[in-house]
Amino acid sequence: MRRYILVRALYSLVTLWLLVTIIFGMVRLTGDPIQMKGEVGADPVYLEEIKKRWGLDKALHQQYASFIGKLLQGDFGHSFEKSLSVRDIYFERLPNSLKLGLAAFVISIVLGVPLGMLSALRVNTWWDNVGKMIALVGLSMPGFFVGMVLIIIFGIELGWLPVLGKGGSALVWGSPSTWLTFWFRDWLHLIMPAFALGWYFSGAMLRITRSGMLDVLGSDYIKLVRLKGVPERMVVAKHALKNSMIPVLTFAGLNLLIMVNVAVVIEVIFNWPGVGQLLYDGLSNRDFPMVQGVVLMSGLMIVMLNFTIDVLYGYVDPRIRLSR
Amino acid sequence: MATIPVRATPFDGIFRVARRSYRVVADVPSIPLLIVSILTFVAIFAPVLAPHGKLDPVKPTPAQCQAKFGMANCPYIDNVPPFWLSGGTFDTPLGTDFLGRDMLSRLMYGARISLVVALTGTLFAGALGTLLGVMAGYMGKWWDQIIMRVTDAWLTLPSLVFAILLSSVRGPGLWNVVLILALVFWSRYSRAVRGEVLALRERDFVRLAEINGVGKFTIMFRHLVPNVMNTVMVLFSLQVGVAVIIEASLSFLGVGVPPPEPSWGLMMAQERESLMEGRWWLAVFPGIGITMLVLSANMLGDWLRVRLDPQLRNR
Amino acid sequence: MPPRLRVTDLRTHYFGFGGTRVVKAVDGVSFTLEAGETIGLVGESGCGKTTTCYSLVRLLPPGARILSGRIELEGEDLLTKSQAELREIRGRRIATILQDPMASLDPLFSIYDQVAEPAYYHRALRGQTLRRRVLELLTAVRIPSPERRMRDFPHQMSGGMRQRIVGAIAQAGGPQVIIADEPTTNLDVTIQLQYLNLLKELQRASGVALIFVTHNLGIVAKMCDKVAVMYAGKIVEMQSVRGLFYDPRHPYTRALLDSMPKLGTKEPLYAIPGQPPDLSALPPGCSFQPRCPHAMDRCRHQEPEEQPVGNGAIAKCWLSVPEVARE
Amino acid sequence: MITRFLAAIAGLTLVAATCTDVAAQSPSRAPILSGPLAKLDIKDAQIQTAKGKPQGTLTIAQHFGLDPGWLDPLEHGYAITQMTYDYLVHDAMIKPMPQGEFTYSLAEQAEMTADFLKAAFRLRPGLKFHDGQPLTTADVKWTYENFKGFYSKLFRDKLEHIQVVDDRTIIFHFKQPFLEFMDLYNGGVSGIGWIVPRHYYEKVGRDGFKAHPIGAGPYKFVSQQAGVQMVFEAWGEYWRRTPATKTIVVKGISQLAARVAGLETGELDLAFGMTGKLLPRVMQDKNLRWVPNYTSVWYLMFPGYNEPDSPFHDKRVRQAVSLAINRQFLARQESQGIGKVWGNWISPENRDAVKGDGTELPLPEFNPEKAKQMLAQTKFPNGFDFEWYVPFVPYLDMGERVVTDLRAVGIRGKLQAVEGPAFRAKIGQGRKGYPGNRTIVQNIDPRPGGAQAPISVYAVCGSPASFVCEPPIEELWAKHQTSRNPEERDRLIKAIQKVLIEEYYMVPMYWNPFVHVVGPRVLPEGKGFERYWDTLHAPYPWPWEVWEVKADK
Repeated sequence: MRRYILVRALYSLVTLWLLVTIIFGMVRLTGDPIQMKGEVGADPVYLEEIKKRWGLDKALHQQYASFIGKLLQGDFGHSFEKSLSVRDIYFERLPNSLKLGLAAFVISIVLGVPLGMLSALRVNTWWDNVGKMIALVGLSMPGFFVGMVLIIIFGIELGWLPVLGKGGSALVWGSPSTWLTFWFRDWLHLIMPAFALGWYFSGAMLRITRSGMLDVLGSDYIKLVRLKGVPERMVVAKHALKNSMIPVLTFAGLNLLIMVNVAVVIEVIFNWPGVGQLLYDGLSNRDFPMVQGVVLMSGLMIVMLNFTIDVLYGYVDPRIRLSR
Repeated sequence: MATIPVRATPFDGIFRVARRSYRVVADVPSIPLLIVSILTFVAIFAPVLAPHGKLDPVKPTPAQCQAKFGMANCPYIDNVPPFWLSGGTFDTPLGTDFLGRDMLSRLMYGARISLVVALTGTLFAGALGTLLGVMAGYMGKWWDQIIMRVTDAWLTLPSLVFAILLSSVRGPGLWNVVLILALVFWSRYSRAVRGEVLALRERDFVRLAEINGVGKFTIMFRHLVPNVMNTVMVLFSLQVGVAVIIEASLSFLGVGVPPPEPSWGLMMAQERESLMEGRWWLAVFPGIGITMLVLSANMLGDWLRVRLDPQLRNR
Repeated sequence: MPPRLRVTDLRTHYFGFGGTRVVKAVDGVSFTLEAGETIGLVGESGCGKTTTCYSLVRLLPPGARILSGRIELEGEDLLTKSQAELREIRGRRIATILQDPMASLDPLFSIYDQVAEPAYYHRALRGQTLRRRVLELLTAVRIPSPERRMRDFPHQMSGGMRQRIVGAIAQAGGPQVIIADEPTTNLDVTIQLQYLNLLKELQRASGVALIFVTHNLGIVAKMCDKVAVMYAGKIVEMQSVRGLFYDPRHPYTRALLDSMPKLGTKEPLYAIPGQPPDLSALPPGCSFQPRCPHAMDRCRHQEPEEQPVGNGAIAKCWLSVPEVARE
Repeated sequence: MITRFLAAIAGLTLVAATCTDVAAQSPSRAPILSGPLAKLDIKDAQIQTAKGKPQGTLTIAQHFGLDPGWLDPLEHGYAITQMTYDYLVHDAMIKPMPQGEFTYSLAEQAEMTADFLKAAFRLRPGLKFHDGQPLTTADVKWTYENFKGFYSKLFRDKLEHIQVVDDRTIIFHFKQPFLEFMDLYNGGVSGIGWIVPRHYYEKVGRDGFKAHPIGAGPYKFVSQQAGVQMVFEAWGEYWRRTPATKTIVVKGISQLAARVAGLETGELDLAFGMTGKLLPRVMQDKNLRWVPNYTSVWYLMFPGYNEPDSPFHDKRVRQAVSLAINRQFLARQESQGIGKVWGNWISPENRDAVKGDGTELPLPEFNPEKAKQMLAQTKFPNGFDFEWYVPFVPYLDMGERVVTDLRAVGIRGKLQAVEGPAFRAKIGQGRKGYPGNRTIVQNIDPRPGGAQAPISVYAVCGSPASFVCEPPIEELWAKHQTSRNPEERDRLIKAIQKVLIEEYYMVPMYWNPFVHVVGPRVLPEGKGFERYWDTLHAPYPWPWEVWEVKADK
């Protein structure tokens, strides 16, 4: 087991390192950020100085070395466009994304999981077909389309919900009074973006719940539980649910990370000041450190989640441990 | 002991084949097939079918100009509603956009873009991913380690972020979107194909070929590639829908297909502001187009998956 | 007094592809079973053995339907019972042991939980009583240090140990009939033997009737009192074990026996020619005729009836009909 | 090149001013410098001595993401946007105000010797920063020496030394005559005149200052979320007056639809850059008021036109492009007709601009038939495909309209939509930003100063952002650079503008209204609010301390 964990950890590190390298290289292919500062009539001396300050005057391998070195100290550098430290900006935005992501996550689970279970328990019936259809439609409607339709109906025609931003409340790390209140304010602002974001994932959740549940319901151990004469509702609620929730929760965890870190389109449509918008801004401004920081944070979270899942699975099922 | 031949007339065989193929055809979900066929037909014959051009405004009559702008001559009439709303005409059944261009024609040409981009992009991704997956699975050792580590790192990047990142390297453009889709999605194939190849590698026909001294590349392309085609096809069909959405999202964000080409995602982005003015149709029609295409692609993909994977027959 | 279990003319079919495809998995199966008796169900895979077993407890996959027949457990017809009543029977009066010990235990619940369930639901045992009962059962199936092991989870145990736990679960409700569906297929040979001895012992102690599904005739010889040979959803021959081995009456039984490896000979192994039939498209006449070395014209047109062949044995073959055999 | 352009600006300050009224109001000024002085036209500040009470909140929508770097004048770029924040938190020695382009602010007296070798300032008495520390000439000196923004090299190279006479008096000594000094030192042009507190900046460092700046301006910085929001609060001790509005919140909202929605719901009180599809909605809304705020002119350029294989090498092709554009209809669709069709590419707001309203330069003609005839005489009788049409971002719709007009006469091209920063970066590289020579660039540049400012950037060979390089223009430009005669300079700069238009090197479209909209909270009600836009050459309604809003409920 220890060997298995070590190997997995090593793989995760290698993956992270590759990710860092790919991002580093790719971001540098997007263009010269100095030119972005060099608006019409810019002073060349000023541009030279910025170049030096941003470390872009050094050779690529030196830039890479210092980037990795700083990264190991948890320093993502300073944003080119927004002037402040990437880490500070990222963590300032993270609560907003977290709020949106969590709300969407809850929506995707509340919609997806019960429907998926129903679908699986009533497999090949009318219920199942409706469930499958909902899932497919969910997966087929782009988030921005759902978002726009919501804006038309609830924002403009009915005028029930605000259409922009996250409202006035903000989580400020410096003032602990906002740490809690932030999550419970401005719910009206949250409804539409969270639904538009959660919609797609609820389709995915429905599918994974359904197939996970079907896998479990078709398994020998559920058969044996039934053969023991355990009441059907206990078969489902106790054995089937617990077992089928493992892949569902794994998937949901991954979804949460994606919703938090890269809800680019939804955040842009709803003007939601989250991490996704930060990434989008960063890309259009060739803000290397910002893009690197955001992508790496999301990569780090995903790699860590995968590692945890691998280890947990390894504990639960020795066969996985051996087969990898 | 003698084997007892199964007696059968030649007709039995024909009947059996006929019965089987009928079952397959009868089993294809008809609605998505119909939608995809219609969209493909429209996409191919858009220049013939479209009532107007995709880039040029519909020429207005002086009377129309007088009514709308109070002048005898105007280049176009913008924002004509669909025919069932007041002010709509049958000449432009789904109305016109902000430049007086016919929505219906643009939607037809838009189907072209979506299909071409999604299909070619996914195809390239499939080819690249299959190749790398077969290599990783069959060559093993370092090949496997390197390819799979890169695949893992690749999969860690959410596809849309990756696509946006690549698009700011390449800039907007239709073929750039194709390239981006190929570069983003290959890793999905290589992961699945490698697993398949690991199992196939141990099978008799591969062993036999190895013993007979068949070259590595021949084994990979003659024996392994055809055998992973089922998996690749299933992945392909499911990935096409995602590719359509990614293309639309990129165009929506302004980093995909550049205007004035009528990409559905771009049309939605351009008419986002019209929504506030109540001209919902301008953004909703392309949205419906995307949804229909992706929905039917997904349904066909699902069906194919069940068809090609006997374990899932009853799902 | 009615027999422990009597199955009469059981028919279970699968309906697929919107009813256009019918698989006759069980097609007119009848047998009886007395207390303390063991019947072996033998046949190639896909001949309907497992479906027969699940039909008995009426736990069939979606798409399968029992069309006709009677299943009487001590005289009560199970087919007329509601699912709630059946639940009372499952695990309590009819218990089951499944084929794959690695897969038949829920990985997320402890051994204790899983062994306790039947007693919990059927005997309403709680607390210390339940705990004692579980310990008793685990001791009976010879789990070493059961106190400690019952807190373990399935993945911490070996295959043989798990199958013994499944045996304990089967015993937990105090059943009248145990259905063992190839319980030893996935076990090592030495553990197989241990396990079979254990089952025998438990049967002797409780007088439970045993339905033993297998394709291993060696196990049949060791375990069973009588044997039903199934082919294409039907019982083609039913005999006492002794009768079956010394005087097989159906060509299929003979073929099965021939295909058993024999100690001390260097004869090449015999394989039954042809493929098991497609249960959705059975050949006309006798289902076995395309593979039968003795097939006659009649076999191709008319399905043979069940024929008594002496000593209470029956066979389903034209060869067993004296007039026809003489022709 | 920039030096040359600056020299041109400086020439203007030589123009003698009629400043009798102002002098009458000004405090008695003891001269700082001896010897003959250059005449400077600097208006006096209007000081309101009565203490008011600030009230209400003004919420402003900036039309792109907010950069904390804007809060630091030491790194002042060219971007006009940054001055919005200068005017809030900081104060300059001299800055544009409604009274005039040069108005005394922190300085109450400025002098320059007639040989332009010395410049002197005297600060107002009792100036303070937000933290209560006095603002002295030491801060002025430190700001000058540590300025890193645009033009910093020029300031550094010209300087010999700085002489701090006392806490209120400072003299800059230059190595060579620094004609353009006063022009550039003006807060409306560079960042060097906006004084930064030395003690605080040195304490918190460059990033600390951007995270939480302190200045001597009317508003104190309160908090910010990078890119999203900044909050400022009235500083009661501002020297000129008590700011009228208590709190100013700036939000970065790049989507037009979101800004309009914000105005309608009352979440916003002031928003910039209303255009296109939503302009009619804003104009019809009874709760909202708008000002046209004409800034600069839309025009087209043809990078690489002077290469013989470029389709735009032929003047007749460029003329056909001009003839093909239906400017009247374009302005109607994009700006509801308030955009004025204009015949010069330089805004009439720039001094010495030739008027493009048909008086000095003719109104451009729309005549597609004639355009086709022009094309028929060239190598392209059936029209041709050019490569890219690059519209100013985010005005993609307008670009598409122009491309469609061009298609109608057979000039066919695709739209190249790049992100805003990338567009500005490419424009900054001039011809080099657009490889190939089959591209049309649509640009607009609200640049303060005289007409020579845009010319020096876009239309002379030496500029890094040059799109036009023609010997006749170079000749005129060289004469202009050396001349000290105001009339001659004026004539030369106008001649250059005429060449650029008559040769169709620049194809103007219309004078763009950069429409600003205010919500119902802004006072005074009715038309009076337009006075906030009185400051000359300011695309934004500075200064902020005069803005009044209704009190919070």
